[in-house]
Amino acid sequence: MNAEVTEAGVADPQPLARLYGEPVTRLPRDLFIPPEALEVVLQAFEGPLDLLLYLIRKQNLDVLDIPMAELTRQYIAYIDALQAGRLELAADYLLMAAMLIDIKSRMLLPRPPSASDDESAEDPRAELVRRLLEYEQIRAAAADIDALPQAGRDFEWVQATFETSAPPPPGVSAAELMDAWRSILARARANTHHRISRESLSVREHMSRILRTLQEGGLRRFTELFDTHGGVPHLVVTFLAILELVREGLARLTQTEPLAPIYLTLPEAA
Amino acid sequence: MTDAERLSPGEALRILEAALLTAAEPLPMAALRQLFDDTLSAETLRRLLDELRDAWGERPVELVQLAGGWRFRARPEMQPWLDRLKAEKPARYSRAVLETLAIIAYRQPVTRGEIEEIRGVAVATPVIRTLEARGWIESVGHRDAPGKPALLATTRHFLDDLGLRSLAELPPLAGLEQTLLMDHDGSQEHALPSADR
Amino acid sequence: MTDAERLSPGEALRILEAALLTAAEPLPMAALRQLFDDTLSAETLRRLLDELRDAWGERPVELVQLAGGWRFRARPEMQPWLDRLKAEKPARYSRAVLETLAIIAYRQPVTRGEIEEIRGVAVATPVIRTLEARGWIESVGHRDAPGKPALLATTRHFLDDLGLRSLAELPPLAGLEQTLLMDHDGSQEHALPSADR
Repeated sequence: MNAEVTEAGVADPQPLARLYGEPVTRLPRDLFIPPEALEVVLQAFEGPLDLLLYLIRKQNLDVLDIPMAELTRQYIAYIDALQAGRLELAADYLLMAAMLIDIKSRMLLPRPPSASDDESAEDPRAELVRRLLEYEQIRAAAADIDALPQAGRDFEWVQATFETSAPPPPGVSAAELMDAWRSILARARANTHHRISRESLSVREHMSRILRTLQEGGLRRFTELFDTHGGVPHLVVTFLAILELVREGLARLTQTEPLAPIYLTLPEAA
Repeated sequence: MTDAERLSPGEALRILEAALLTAAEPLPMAALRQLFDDTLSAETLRRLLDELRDAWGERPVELVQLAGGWRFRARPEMQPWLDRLKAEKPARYSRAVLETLAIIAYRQPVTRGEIEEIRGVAVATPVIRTLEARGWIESVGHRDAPGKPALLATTRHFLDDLGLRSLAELPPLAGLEQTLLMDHDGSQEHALPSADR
Repeated sequence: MTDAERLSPGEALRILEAALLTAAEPLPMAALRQLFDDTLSAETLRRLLDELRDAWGERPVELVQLAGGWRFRARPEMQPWLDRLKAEKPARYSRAVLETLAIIAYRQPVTRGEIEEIRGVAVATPVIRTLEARGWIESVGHRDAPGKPALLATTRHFLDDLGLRSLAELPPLAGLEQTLLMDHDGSQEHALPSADR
């Protein structure tokens, strides 16, 4: 853990780091990266914060008292190596380098006496420290989430099957039919070729009824088609239906000789 | 590999049960053998499956052998209850189906060609089939024209399903007719069928 | 309707079991009540659920309560066996995906920009897509800022898939001071190729 610590002298205006009270000055050996490993290095880190945390943790540096000169030097060494390897380096890494240099240079500047007395005077490193800690917290949270049992990976849902009943067929109301008519008519303006004649609905109904009768028997005596119990309106409607059937060529009236029974037949049967 | 060989029958049964309950598809024999690294013979597996089926005996879910393999399935008598969870709203017919039905209802008997003429668009065969399958329309004859097109009309069943005693009880269209006549500057061509009073 | 009122407790338990064993999603209380036409009180249902959970006690499958409701799942210790039925093991998510998920889970609702701010790197679109495709995150609105960036949050499905009842059950975030005291070696998730002497 603290194998890299030596008692060598201090080269920078401030010690590189203090670990357990001991100054840390020697450079970590693992700074050297074989060129072929650069790509792996780049993939190993999730970004500049991740790389910085690695450098800090690797040497047991105190995040709250980061030796800026040393950290910056190491970070830039990595960046240089990566760039020398002609690797596509995300701008985030360069931005971080600039930020480190900025912090380091601000720390080198003598602070105005008034500020140094003020406890609340902001350490130039404060923002970096805040971001490092926040990122490290999230990094740990990500590992925690990954450790939770996960559906499909660590457990399976029970999914017994069941026969689904055929869904009930759609219902239709009379009002919907009228609405359908309405929309047809709305479109009719654009389509003036069709004819919608004016028979009453019950005439159409009787036309269907009479056709059904003819389907069964082929021909029917004209008088049989009338239901005398239905009253006069019914007789009139039936008569109109027969006339309409004949007019539309859906049925044919035949009479073999004058005064002989009149028959209604399907056209093809005639 | 050797894990499977060290299993007690009870453990094998537990594994089988968990696998069958969590499977998204029926599990064929090959998959069940794979579950135990092919250390169990088909007969052994078969015996375990029978045992499992018996163990579930009168439970509301049963182990069944389907064409694709074995699977747990809710007993048929559970179905009416399970259906209640399908909160899906009742299906609705498409506009094409509704309009075709309206034309057949109000203009019967009509041929498919006439329906197309009125709607201004072709009537797809499935639309007619849907209404026939429902028992709402039927062919009542053929027009004496080239191709002898079928004349379509609504059925008694249609009236029953809509709670009508006769077509005359369909909503009157008189008001609509007037609107339409105004829209068309009094043109007679698009007059509507009017319901009886 | 009155069917449900006539049920004996045993029958109700059977229906509940069938519904939960066949459900494709966790069943919330509302769905369970619907199963019985709202004739059972929440307390009664709760008692039945507890009874059912106990009845399954040591079975290989357990009844669990999740954010989305109740559902049966295989016990995690069955997973090594169940994995044998899979053509391939589910891939583990990359650190980029997991860190993005963690930020959304603990800091929601957040914009992509805010995620990038915390991670210190750009968040690639496929990372967001992966989480959306899994149904774990969704846009819940837009921040009133230039570009109207989407605000991302985790879904109920995310909690269900992790076996959680609410966000409060997520592992607590390590306090910042705790992070400082963390064993430094333990915190190093990734070894460098040239690491160590």
